[in-house]
Amino acid sequence: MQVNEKEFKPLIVAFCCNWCSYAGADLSGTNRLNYPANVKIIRVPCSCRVNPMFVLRAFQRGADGVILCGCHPGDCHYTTGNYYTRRRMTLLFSMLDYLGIERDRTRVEWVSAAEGAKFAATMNDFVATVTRLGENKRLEDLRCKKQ
Amino acid sequence: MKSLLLKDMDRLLAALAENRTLYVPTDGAGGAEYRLYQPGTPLSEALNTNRSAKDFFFPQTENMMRFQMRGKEIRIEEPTRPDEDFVVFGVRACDARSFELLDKVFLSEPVDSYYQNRRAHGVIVTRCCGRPEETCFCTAFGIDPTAPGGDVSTWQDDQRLYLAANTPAGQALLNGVAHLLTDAPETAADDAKAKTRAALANLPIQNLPLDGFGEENLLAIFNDPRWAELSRACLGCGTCTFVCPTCQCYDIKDFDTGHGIQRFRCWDSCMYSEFTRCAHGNPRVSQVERFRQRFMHKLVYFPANNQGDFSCVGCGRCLQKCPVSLNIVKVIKALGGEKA
Amino acid sequence: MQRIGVFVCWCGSNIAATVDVKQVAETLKSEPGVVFAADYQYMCSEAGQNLIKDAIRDHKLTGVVICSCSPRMHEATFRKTAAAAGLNPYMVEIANIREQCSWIHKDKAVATEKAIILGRAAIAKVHLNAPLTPGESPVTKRALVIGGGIAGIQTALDIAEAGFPVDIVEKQPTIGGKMAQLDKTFPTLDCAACILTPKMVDAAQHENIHIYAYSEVEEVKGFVGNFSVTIRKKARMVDPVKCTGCGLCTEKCPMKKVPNEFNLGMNNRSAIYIPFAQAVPKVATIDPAYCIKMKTGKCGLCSTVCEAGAIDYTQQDELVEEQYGAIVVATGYNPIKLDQFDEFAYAQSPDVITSLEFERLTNAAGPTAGTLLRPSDGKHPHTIVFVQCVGSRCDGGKGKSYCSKICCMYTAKHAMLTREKYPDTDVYVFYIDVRTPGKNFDEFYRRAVEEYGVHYIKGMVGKVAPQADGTLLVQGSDLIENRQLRLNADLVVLAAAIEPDASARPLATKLTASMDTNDFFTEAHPKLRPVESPTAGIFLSGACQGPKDIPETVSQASAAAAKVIGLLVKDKLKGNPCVAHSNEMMCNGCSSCEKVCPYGAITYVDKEFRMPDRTTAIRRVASVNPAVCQGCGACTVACPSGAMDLNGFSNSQIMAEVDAICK
Amino acid sequence: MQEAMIRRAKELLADGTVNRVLGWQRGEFVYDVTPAVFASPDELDASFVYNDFCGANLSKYLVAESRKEGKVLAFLKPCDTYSLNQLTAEHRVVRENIYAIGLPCEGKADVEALKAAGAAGITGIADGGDTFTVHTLYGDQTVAKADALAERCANCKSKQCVTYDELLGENGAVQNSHRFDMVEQLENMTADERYAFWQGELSRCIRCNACRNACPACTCEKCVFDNPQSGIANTAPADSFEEKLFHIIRAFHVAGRCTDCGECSRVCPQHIPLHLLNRKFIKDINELYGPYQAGADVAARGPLTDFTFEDCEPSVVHERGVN
Repeated sequence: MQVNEKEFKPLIVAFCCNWCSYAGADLSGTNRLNYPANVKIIRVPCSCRVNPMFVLRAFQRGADGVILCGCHPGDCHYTTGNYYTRRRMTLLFSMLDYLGIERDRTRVEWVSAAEGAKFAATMNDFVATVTRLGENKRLEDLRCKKQ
Repeated sequence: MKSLLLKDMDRLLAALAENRTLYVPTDGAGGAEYRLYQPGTPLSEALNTNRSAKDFFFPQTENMMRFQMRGKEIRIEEPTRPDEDFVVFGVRACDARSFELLDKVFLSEPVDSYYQNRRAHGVIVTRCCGRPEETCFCTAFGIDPTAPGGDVSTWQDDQRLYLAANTPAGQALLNGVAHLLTDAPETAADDAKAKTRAALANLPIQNLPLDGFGEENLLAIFNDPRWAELSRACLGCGTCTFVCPTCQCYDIKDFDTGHGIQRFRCWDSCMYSEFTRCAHGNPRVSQVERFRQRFMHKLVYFPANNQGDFSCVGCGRCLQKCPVSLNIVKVIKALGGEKA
Repeated sequence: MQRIGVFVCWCGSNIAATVDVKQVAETLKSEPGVVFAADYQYMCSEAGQNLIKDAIRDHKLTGVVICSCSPRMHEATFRKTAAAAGLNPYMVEIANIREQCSWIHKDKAVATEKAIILGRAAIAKVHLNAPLTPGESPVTKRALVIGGGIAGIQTALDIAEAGFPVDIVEKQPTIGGKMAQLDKTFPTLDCAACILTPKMVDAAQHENIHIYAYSEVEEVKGFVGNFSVTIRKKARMVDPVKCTGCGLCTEKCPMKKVPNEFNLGMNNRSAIYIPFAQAVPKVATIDPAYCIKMKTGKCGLCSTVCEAGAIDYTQQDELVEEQYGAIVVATGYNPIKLDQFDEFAYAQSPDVITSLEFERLTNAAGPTAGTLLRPSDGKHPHTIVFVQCVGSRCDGGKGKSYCSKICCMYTAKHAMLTREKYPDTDVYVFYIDVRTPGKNFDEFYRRAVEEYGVHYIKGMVGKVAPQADGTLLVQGSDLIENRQLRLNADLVVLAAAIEPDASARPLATKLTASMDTNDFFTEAHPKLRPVESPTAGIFLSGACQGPKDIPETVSQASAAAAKVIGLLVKDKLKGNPCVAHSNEMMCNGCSSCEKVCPYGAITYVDKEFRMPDRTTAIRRVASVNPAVCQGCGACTVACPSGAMDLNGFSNSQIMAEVDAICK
Repeated sequence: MQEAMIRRAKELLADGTVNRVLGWQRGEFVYDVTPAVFASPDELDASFVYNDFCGANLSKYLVAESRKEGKVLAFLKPCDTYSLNQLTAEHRVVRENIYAIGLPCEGKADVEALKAAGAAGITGIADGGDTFTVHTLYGDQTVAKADALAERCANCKSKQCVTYDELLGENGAVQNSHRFDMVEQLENMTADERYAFWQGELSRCIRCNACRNACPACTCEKCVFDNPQSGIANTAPADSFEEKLFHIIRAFHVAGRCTDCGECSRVCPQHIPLHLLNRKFIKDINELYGPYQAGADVAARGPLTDFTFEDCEPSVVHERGVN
């Protein structure tokens, strides 16, 4: 059992807004700040582009954790996008929690273009959290499991 | 005819479950459904299950094959066919009759091998209805609930369950549990049958005018202006279709699993906008046409192709489940002409 | 099926040291749709770009995936490369295998595997890419400035100086705004009129400026570069061309009991009036609410005395439609109404006044000709109490939660000027904090305290009670001395909070410009785009965006002008093609998308459609103006039917990326 | 009530105010009532019915009916008026083409509840004030009306008609309901218990789409689940994931728009308590963003197309009690 836990590497999908968080991710690269390779970033113009469908899709296809990163509230490149993200994701995450899906599998974090260190730290922390939870079972699609 | 004390019912079920997978109707959240037999769980006394018994042979979704992609190569994999023997216990006469209708579709050429495989592995034990309800009209289609059919028929009175095999498979099933059964005269269940017949005589839906649905009236019925009125409230959901024991339409879809394509089929409903979607869309563009299709199929096209057998068994599920109380009885009464 | 080329960059050793670039290229080559794959030392070099161009031509590529550094670095470079080879630049996608892979991972096997997956995701996306072309729209080289205060005047002058025609729309009969009502200005104490009125004249005389005074914006259509604005010229009953501004009519007018709004009702004017001596345009206006001729049909005296024959009682409001490329909002502010602040007895005693009223009482052109006299009895006040933060920094709904920013300084100014002119006066200032950031501001405040002996008391006034002897009993607390104070004052001056002009909210609706909960216009970015509204082509000048003093207002006004000039010098605006678009057959017309669009890019039209059931129906559908949309995608999620999608980041593209990553 | 409705409908037809009437048509059994449009007094006399089983929310039919020629008279229960307001706010109906008569409502009966109380073979139902006398093939049975109430009516949020051109009877008031009790009960379970509960409920889903097609908030020209281009279209829950996907996305799409009319649960042939999903969103919205009742005010801005700078962070979910 212990061995399994060690071996388990969760797949994390990170949606990053182009203007702040994607740049923050770039900065953590420029500064050579490590975070696990199982974090894969998808670039979106704004966190408000992320449809709940995308979050569920990631879980369906095998992700163990999904994180959205956007500009800090008040700093959105499009002025208001992340305010909508905040409401939408709060409600979505609350619903997932209500359905009994582990609440630690989802996260929203505001990361500015200057916060390369925060980006790496956030990813490291999120990976550690999801690793503790183990494989996503409650939102998996059995058909998509690797055989 | 064999018999069993009702108090030994669970022993019988346990014995049946020993060698085969056994499904029985039980009550649970949401109503009665066929569920895997759990020792000690009483049989549902509900008139019928929410979903019909057709699921056993024609499940809502069924995998057909897989395509594997290796680089740019495509490999096809056959699915594993379910091969376990199973018994469905407590099927009502209406649902039992539906298998015969489904057989006409799936077992005539070209034979549907998926259906055929499941059919070959299943044994049906039917159960005479004790208390038919107001939504029942199976007798309109010549079904006799006191002779419920299947591989084994059963009846029950206050003390005993009576069993009679109708097929070799049924006989084999009873032989396997012979130690629990005692012999009974062929007339043993007559009281139970009589009671049921008496109840049937009082059902509110009687004498449905079905004579007018002959092939010769096809165009007249098809073009009848009353379809618009009959279908007006239809929400276009698939409830009637999915609870219906005789609806047999399905769609074949490919699902990209990320490491191959899973081809599967799943029930479809003629009520849906995407049903029989071709390059130009659904040939039936309005809900009136979709609604008409469903009943034309059940009442006109199917009998025309199947020696006059209607594709309805009068189970009454659509009467109970339609969100806006549309159903086949209303259509029959409106368009079936004068009762001969 | 696309024909995709994959180009893996080594970035010298930046990528190649940690990612097996050859293996990445080799593996991705066997992906469906990939017909070419190569790796190269520096893909962004000229040789690297030539490699891409040649491959596009030789292999008839329809899509390109570059595995390299961040798209923030070289996406534009590689798009140009593709375009040079005849491929639509939006058929290029970048897999970021440097910043987000080779630089953060040390294990080569792990990094290589991740690079392959990132490459696959980019390939999956390119499969669904479609060629995009940025739209172009012409620019009308004319600007509209709404509001003719110091902000509007400065913006207009700067734009006009750059050679572009500007119109100013001012709802009052004259431009000048609040600054025209002020006496002296802090911290230099030069007179407001002395520095403002020359600018008003400059504006009036500038060949590129046209002033629509006594006019309002009725309707705004169009978008950046192409606004069409309907302006309502309210009827003055005076022909502005003929009127010489001689003022004879105002003298002869028999109706002289009209509260003079310019002096905040502290004296009266005639029914036909010129707001003040230096008004621009200097044209008389008939106030129809008081004019005897207008009300009864009898009188007509002004018409008789007007030698220019400018009076026209039949004049009607006139609507004119003008075209503009840019619009500047400069609608300014007003002090809040003090009805809710009964504790200060504003409504009970004429000797409790606002700071703006105080300005008029000390202004040489004011109701007392500049002599500070109590409104109640015209006597000289000997004890004056100033109360700051009346309605500012006020929680609980009756005032404003924000700091009005200008009150500390003008109160210091009032206190100082009073002490200078009337050294026998005791001056007290109650304050919560004194906030004096700004050039020479704190020095100014300290002079008031140290040189002019103004008594600053940290604490709030709890109650002002008019006394039988005509004085005002001021009860307050002194938080530093920790005691209750009771002062008998002759005059109490309230530094009322300021709020956006009431016309701002309906104007924002017309402009589809967003506002905050206090009705201040929001800026496109609080730090980086402070003078632009999120709605393209709408700019902000002065206090309509937030409380400001004059120097700040003027700098923002000039900044807004600079932004407008930057827009108007362009002949055409090239849009970003990654904008939202709506599938009209699926659109519900429900307005959800419109509500979340920060740019007002979405409008609705009623259109006739042939429906799937072969009937025709008129449906309300959304329409996105690609020139205004900035491509954030908020609308795509607000849309339940999925009718709204985003070019370049479509639902299917993002889901394809998700699928590829999770494989 | 039925007579008063027919009388008024005839008057409005006669004076030309409306040219047709949206109401209910009598069917095979007393509970077997179908929404229908009546164009003449004769049709009204022949089959118009209004009884304790007229539960269907007629407002959704107005999406199509209000776009037809002439004005339609619609009989709306308080619940239905909330839906009408919401549809009006979303421009899905042409309000001017609707003459809405608000009906007082003391709750509708659920025939399933009668059956659960043991009434099998129902041939007639007599109103006995606080009780129903149910005539069945196997004898008469008396059921307290309170026990036969639909869940949504037992937990009625409002008896107030919020939009109407005319009222029949007195308008009711917003109710102090306990509709969130069950949601709260679920919230207080552990995540494992919640998962087990919903897994059990949603696994019964047969994707008949009755919940969606009956829902007055689901009036999309093309639902994403029917649109092959959407990437998530499906006709059957081929995997337990798809059961959850459908119900999460459906609830999310109506979040902030759902008036809690309860049609989804009423029509579910599998008796899945779908209203508990919608109510969860309503409860969250009320608690996190301030009380909001969709449909109460046509001019109100929906909570998901709105925000405040001070909104809570999504991590609020993590800070809640039980996990």
